[in-house]
Amino acid sequence: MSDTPTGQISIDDLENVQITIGKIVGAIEKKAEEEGIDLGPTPKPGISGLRDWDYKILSRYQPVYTPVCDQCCYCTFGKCDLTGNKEGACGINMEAHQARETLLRVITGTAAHSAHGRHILHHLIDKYGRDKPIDVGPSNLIAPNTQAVTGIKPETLGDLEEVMDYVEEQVNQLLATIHAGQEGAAIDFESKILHGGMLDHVGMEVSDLAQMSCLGMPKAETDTPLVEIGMGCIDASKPVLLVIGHNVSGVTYIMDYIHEHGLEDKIELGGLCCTAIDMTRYQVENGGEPRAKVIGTLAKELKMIRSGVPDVIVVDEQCVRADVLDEAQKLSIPVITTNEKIMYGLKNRSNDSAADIIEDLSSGKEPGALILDFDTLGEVAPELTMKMAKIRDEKGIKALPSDEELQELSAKCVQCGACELDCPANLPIMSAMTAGAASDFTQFEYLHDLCVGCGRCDQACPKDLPVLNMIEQASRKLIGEERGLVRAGRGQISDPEIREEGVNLVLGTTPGIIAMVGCSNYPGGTKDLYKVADEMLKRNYIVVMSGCSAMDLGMYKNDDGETLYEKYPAKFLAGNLINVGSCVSNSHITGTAIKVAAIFAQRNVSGNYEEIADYITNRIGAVGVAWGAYSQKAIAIGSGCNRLGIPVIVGPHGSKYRRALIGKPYDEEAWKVYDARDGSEMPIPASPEFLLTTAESIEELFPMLAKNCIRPSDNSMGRMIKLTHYMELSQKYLGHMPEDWYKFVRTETDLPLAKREELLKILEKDHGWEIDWKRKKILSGPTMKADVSAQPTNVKRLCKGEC
Amino acid sequence: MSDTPTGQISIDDLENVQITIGKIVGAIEKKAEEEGIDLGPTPKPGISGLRDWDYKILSRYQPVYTPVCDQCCYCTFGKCDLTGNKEGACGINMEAHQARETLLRVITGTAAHSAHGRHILHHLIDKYGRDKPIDVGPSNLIAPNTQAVTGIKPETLGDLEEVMDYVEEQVNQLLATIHAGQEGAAIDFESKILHGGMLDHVGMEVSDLAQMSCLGMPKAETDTPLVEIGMGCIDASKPVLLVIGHNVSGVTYIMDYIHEHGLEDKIELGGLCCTAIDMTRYQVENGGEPRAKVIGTLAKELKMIRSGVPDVIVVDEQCVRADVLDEAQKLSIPVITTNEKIMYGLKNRSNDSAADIIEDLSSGKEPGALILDFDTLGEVAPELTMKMAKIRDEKGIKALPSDEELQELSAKCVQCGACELDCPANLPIMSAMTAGAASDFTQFEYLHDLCVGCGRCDQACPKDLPVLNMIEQASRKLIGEERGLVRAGRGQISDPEIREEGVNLVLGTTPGIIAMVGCSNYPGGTKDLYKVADEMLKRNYIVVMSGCSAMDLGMYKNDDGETLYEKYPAKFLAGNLINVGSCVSNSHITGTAIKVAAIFAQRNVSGNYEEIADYITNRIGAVGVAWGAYSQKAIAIGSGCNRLGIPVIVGPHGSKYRRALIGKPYDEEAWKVYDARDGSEMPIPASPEFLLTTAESIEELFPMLAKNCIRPSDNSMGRMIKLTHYMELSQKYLGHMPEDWYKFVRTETDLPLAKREELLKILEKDHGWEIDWKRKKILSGPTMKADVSAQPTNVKRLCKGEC
Amino acid sequence: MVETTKNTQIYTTWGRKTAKPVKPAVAGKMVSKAKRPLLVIGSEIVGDEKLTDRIVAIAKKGVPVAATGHSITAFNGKDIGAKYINVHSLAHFLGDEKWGGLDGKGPYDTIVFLGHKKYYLDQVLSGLKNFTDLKTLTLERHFMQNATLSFGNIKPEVQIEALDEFIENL
Amino acid sequence: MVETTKNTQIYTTWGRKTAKPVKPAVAGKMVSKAKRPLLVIGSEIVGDEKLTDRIVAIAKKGVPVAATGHSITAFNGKDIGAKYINVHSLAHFLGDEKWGGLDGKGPYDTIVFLGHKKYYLDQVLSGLKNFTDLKTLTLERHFMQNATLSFGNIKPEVQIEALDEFIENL
Repeated sequence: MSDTPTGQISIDDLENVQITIGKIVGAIEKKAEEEGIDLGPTPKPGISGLRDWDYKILSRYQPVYTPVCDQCCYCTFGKCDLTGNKEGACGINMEAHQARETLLRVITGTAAHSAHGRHILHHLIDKYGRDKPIDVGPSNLIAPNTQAVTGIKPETLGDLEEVMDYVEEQVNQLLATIHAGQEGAAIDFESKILHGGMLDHVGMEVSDLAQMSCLGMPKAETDTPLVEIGMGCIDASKPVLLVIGHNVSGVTYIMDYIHEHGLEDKIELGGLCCTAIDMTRYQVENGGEPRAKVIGTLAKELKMIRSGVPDVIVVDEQCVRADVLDEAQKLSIPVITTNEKIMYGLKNRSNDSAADIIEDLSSGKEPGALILDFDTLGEVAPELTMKMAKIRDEKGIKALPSDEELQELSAKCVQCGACELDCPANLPIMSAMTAGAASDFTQFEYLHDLCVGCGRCDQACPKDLPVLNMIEQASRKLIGEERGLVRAGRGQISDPEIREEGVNLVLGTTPGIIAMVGCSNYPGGTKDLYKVADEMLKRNYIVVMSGCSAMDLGMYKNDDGETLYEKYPAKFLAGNLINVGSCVSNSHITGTAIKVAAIFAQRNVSGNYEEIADYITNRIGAVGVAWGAYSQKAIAIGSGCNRLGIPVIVGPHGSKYRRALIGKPYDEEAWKVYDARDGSEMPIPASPEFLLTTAESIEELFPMLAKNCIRPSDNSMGRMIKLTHYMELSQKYLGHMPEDWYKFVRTETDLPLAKREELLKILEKDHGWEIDWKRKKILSGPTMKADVSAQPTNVKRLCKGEC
Repeated sequence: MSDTPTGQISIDDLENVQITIGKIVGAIEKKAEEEGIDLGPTPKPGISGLRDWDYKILSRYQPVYTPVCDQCCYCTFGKCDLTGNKEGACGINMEAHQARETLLRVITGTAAHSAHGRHILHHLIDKYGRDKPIDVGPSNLIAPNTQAVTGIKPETLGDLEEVMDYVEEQVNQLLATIHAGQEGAAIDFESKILHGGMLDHVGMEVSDLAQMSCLGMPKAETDTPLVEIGMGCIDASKPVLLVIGHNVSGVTYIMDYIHEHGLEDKIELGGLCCTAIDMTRYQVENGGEPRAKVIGTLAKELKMIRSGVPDVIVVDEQCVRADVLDEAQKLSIPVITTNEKIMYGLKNRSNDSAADIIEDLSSGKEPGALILDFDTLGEVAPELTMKMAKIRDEKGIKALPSDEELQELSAKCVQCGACELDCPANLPIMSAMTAGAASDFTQFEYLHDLCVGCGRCDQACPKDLPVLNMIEQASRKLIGEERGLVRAGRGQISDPEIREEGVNLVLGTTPGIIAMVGCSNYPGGTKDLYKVADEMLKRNYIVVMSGCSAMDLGMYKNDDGETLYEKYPAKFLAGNLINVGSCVSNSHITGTAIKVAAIFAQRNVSGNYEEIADYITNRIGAVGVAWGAYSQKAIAIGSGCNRLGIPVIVGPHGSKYRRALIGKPYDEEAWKVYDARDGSEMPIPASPEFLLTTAESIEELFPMLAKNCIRPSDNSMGRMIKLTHYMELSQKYLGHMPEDWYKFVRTETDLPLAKREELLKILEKDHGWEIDWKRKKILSGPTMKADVSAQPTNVKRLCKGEC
Repeated sequence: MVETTKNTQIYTTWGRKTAKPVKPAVAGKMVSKAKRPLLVIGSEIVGDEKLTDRIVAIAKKGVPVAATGHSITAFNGKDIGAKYINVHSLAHFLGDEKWGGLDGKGPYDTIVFLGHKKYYLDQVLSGLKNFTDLKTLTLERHFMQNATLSFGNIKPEVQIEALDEFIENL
Repeated sequence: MVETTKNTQIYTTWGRKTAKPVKPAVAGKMVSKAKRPLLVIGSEIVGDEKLTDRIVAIAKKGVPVAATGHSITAFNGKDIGAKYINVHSLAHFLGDEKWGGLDGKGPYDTIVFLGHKKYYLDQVLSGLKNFTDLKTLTLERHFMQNATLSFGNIKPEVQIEALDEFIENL
């Protein structure tokens, strides 16, 4: 713990202390000047700081609102029915209210990440001190999001506090605008959404920088270890300690205790959600061995608890089911809460002895405990697990129904349909019941992978049938086989990697980055992720994974018994598969894009967000996919990508985010930029067509991915590659040539070589283009020119002669 | 602007600079030690810091949930139907979700206040520097909420930044818990609600401390000027500049410009909502003259704009109708937005010249402008107003329908009832239409005061009848007569005042403080406020006003033509009427209670929230009334009062806050405290019966107010006074003796002298109490003893022998 | 038979569980079969003699009356044993099995509402709907979707007729 | 006449504006009277021959087909001129008077939906309901409350019958 004196302090006492007075107005500018950093125009932007940029992108990509509710219930004048864009009692109309609702969801996500960041930062500063250097591996640009947004170049943990202060101040400003009688224009709520999204990436970055620096996590390593994943990899014969959540800080004490007391072989430590990911990053840098197994995502939480296998459950924060305590109690599993965000009404035992806590929980006197003291937690969790395993074994805790019971239960179904109506995916439960009544459980088994494990079917059933347990029992063989491998999160992409690959990305010869992020609310089961990643990797895209998606991807194997993590290398190169890490590691994906602009293109990064975003918008063919996005964090992450011009596709459930940003390819005026060389206007391809949209199925997704990696900066080789994938994927998954392929053709060299003649014929015949058949050259037709030296920009002030 | 160097700075450059390193762990403790301050156990508490206290009050006052919606739509698994306390896809049940919804509303209010505070603090530090001393008048305890919560005793503006940092960090932590998969227990969401409410009072206090210190506002003055109020006091023959909102910072520049350019008589400057209140506080300390008129509350916004009277509208933040721009545009009134929270999609003209802006707005080229530069704003607003007055006059802008048109419009009504269904108060509009069709407009006139001016009737009408305009036209005589007086806000109650009145409050001889706060969503018109205040003032209660309530109270006069502000003195003494100021001045009401504990009772205040709250809970008979509470700020304020044990009553619309805290007087176990002298348990009266509840009408409210001022510390004189008012008010407004009056009787001396014999008879006859008729003494019956030296406390550790 | 079930238009929804429109005779029979009904009266009846008369008639048939707000002022001298209680408190206590009721005789099973502000009663009923198993019946002029059973939106004169029919069937 | 209007149970509400249950014949006549109808098909029909046949039949009667998701794969070789479009984009464009439609012939007035994921279509319809004046009709097996007109909750075999009747009335 730091021990610097405070209050009115004598200068003599403070030798060699570095004092940062970050709050003083103009301080960042002065510091930057002294350090020789060229500071951009918007360090620490307020709500209006990047509004002009937002208006630019919002004029191309219009908000599309699909309300989840037609009413507003914020204040006591209401509820107000806003159907048909009517105004409520405060004068707000449906459009503005929907934008406000989206803003609320976005800042909720931002707060989740940054509050996590603040918590772990407090904790690590307590433990390692404010002067602990930030270490992210071989990079100079160690905090790209932070630096681009705030202008601060953090070097120590202490430097991150000012960054968090900024994020918190801005989140508070945004939350204030949710209040009745604040912003009235949808467009300005939209700008605030983008602001909130941007802040999210700063908050995430701070979180991951802090933990990477202190917890021995891999630092831009390309050969991080492979970690066991899946419900099937848990050895239920051992005492099982299950941890759930997103914030690894307390869990590291448990891991240390297990390690220091040589209990590795005696206890099975498994994790759900991002805490699991970060457990597998803990102390594995430079070849360390993972000390825990990953069970899976939120979708496995209820299934794992209901299996009865865990002997103790420890939860921290975020994406933890609200009914963990209730569910665990039914199976005599004590629950320990370890974070102020989730306390479940349990007694605060932080100041009690481990022995007392263990006694009260193992005797069943208390169903669980709140332990905010991590030393105590470190001891209680594993010791209690070993004790509970015996007790629960002796008690003969029975979790799932037997097959006979399954048949009997099925027969009780009255086919009312309530379960199917309430099921988020409207899964065919009734027919599984019918088959089950005839002892055919295959239809229950079929539901297992499609089911997101939410348990609403149980809640809905008027006959109180334990639907989820029935599915799980019928699927126990499948579940037993759920054993895969996931690559431990590697953290950032390093500066040297950017230098190597940047050019290919900007010119398009690496066809694009597909970032598969987010949660487990999949429309068609987890395997879709595998299919998407495999297809795109085969096609030489860089596939970047994080969080829940990174986990689920590791659950499947090809015919050779290999997971994709084994099949593909893990460098930042075309055709490589990368796992950056947990939810907060998503900041490294945007960080990578910022790095390309800063390192490869040598754009100034500090406080220069607009220019960086403009660069990325026009030059980096990256598409985010949050196929199972369920959470407010996912929409926050997506909105942060959007402000940088990175398009994001969510699955069909994502329509319930109630707002998308979609352009109109038929509106030619919208698809123009300036050429920074002379400020002239130039038409650009209508790609990305959207900043945030949904796709219905992965078959639809594939061509969308390829098409929306197209960028104005593509050279002919790059455009040809991208176009080839677009046409091939469209053929393969939709069975047809895309209607708009020709709109991306600037010159004959943009056309795939093998098909060039055939395509030229189509251009002539269907689109009236003039072709010089002798030279196989296009004479007229394209609206765009191919000019690699053009410098596309949306920002007039960045053009030569401006400013 | 401060100009201290930063980065790695040389000590030599920093002579005489005071460096505060507030962030270092343990810093507050060290500083306190150095300053000889006795620091309590919870400086800057985190979410769990005061959880034990919360659990204590929540065990007596249970959350009562009345959902506004049975569904949850936070994440993409949903929407989930939670009817009947079912669990949603994340496992949350209805109870916990309703608590979460309440938390969200509370922190939205907290954010609105504290974001306002941060904005004005930035602005004032920019202008006056970090070292500007905080000046609140003749008090040592200048920031009671801040000090009780954070342990910080701020002395300068700069000191307030650390306080804001803390509030923002905590709000962000709380917002994080709104995310899916965080807290699962309703009780812990409840504790978080109280935490959020507490933070609100700190945020408000910072806001008001900063502006009071810099803007020449009255500092605990008792003779602040009376200010004109009402739509009728605006001279429409002059150019009219209307300002709307809550944050006076930009408006002061307008006032200065008008003042410096001698335009006071040429321009009519009127304000709506709390900006108006703070305008009347600006530079009026020590006898300064108010420079603006108050028009009224949010309920007058649409009416005022629709009247067509304003020539220019300037808005800042909070409680500003979202349709101001649309409405103003219809009547050629330019709108200037001046705060990032509300920008209405207008062009940012902050860097343009005043002349250019005036030209574009007066020519109608732009409907308005965003001006964040206050110097420019100061010039543009008044100059544009004068220009627009002429232009609009020449154009002959017509706002309201004529009487003939009113009749014609009325005749078009098809009596479908849509307006009445959508009207927040279900007002009888249809019959007014019927009468109006026969040229009888009295029923429209009758609606005027009942109508909250929300305009939903207009939105609902299938015939597009301008219902609100029709009401307004019919009521123009009434509106013209709306001219009253409101006392300019005085700021805090000073320490000397507390010393004088504290004893009467604690012993009950001053029967209580009635704090009438909040907004204008009244169930039965504005006059109810007048009736309540007058009745309670006559009975010697201290009535404290703030914000919108303070305004509306000034609109009515007694038979002598006096407003209550004229009728009653304004000291902090029994029977006095005080206006503390605007919305953020509400912190002075809780501040007063804290001061009683700290100054009168000499309890340590710094970081000692629980003990202070415990003191207030058991000893200070204060009741908050937010009769027209509509906003998230109001519920935040209320929750902050609740954590201090101060009960709050809201009007019937307040049931839409969806959660109350109500005790069970019949559950005897709940009404016990410890006697701190020996730790023994003692029964207490069931008062306050609730911490947050609703009343249906002011007739019901009156006895509730009197009863819920009863406290365990009342001496016999105090109890007798309180009981007298309870019985009299019950008789007067409900026509009966309250059933439970006898439960508050501990001894015959608690009984009103005049009725003592009669009441003793009832006690004997109806309740079986033993009476010694010779001595007129109660021998047995009461469950409580009267013992003035008892020290009631809810906190075991505060008892002798504990700790 | 008075038609009270037709117009069930609402201005906003709470969710999918919505009151069943009921006819006065059915409502009356239901209440007469209840073990422990309670009639809860709101302040909107104050000054309305017609409504007050009907309430007195219902009370005289043995249904205990809780008078919320200041509705008690309408029953002075009417000798129906109405007791004042705050409606928000009442709703809280109704969900508590340990509450002895207004008369100490134990919990209620069927709660009948009349004379309330619509928006206020909406909330009271929302709490009862979600957190208790009580049957709730509203005899208001508005369709109260959060009740178990409710009249539709009806005119004042229809409401009086309906109440008379309700009383006949008690 | 196939009964498609009875079971309109919903699992959650959007607000007070709710689809009118419609019978197939009425729906068919409405579409046949529309100036510019558009049939929007979702991926759920892929692999369902019975549904696909009906869609082809509708298309052959002159209703243009937008194929969303990967539903276009069901129409390869069927020569109905179906065009792929993303349904979220489509809904955005439908609200734009300047959009020329899939064929450049101008905006549509009546949008018919079939073969979509329920929860996804709920959202698409919510956008159209709130921000356009378009008539929307759903021929799904679920009651789609955000449409203008919708079938109720019906069984697969009833849906096929209903579609046949719908086609007859085109």
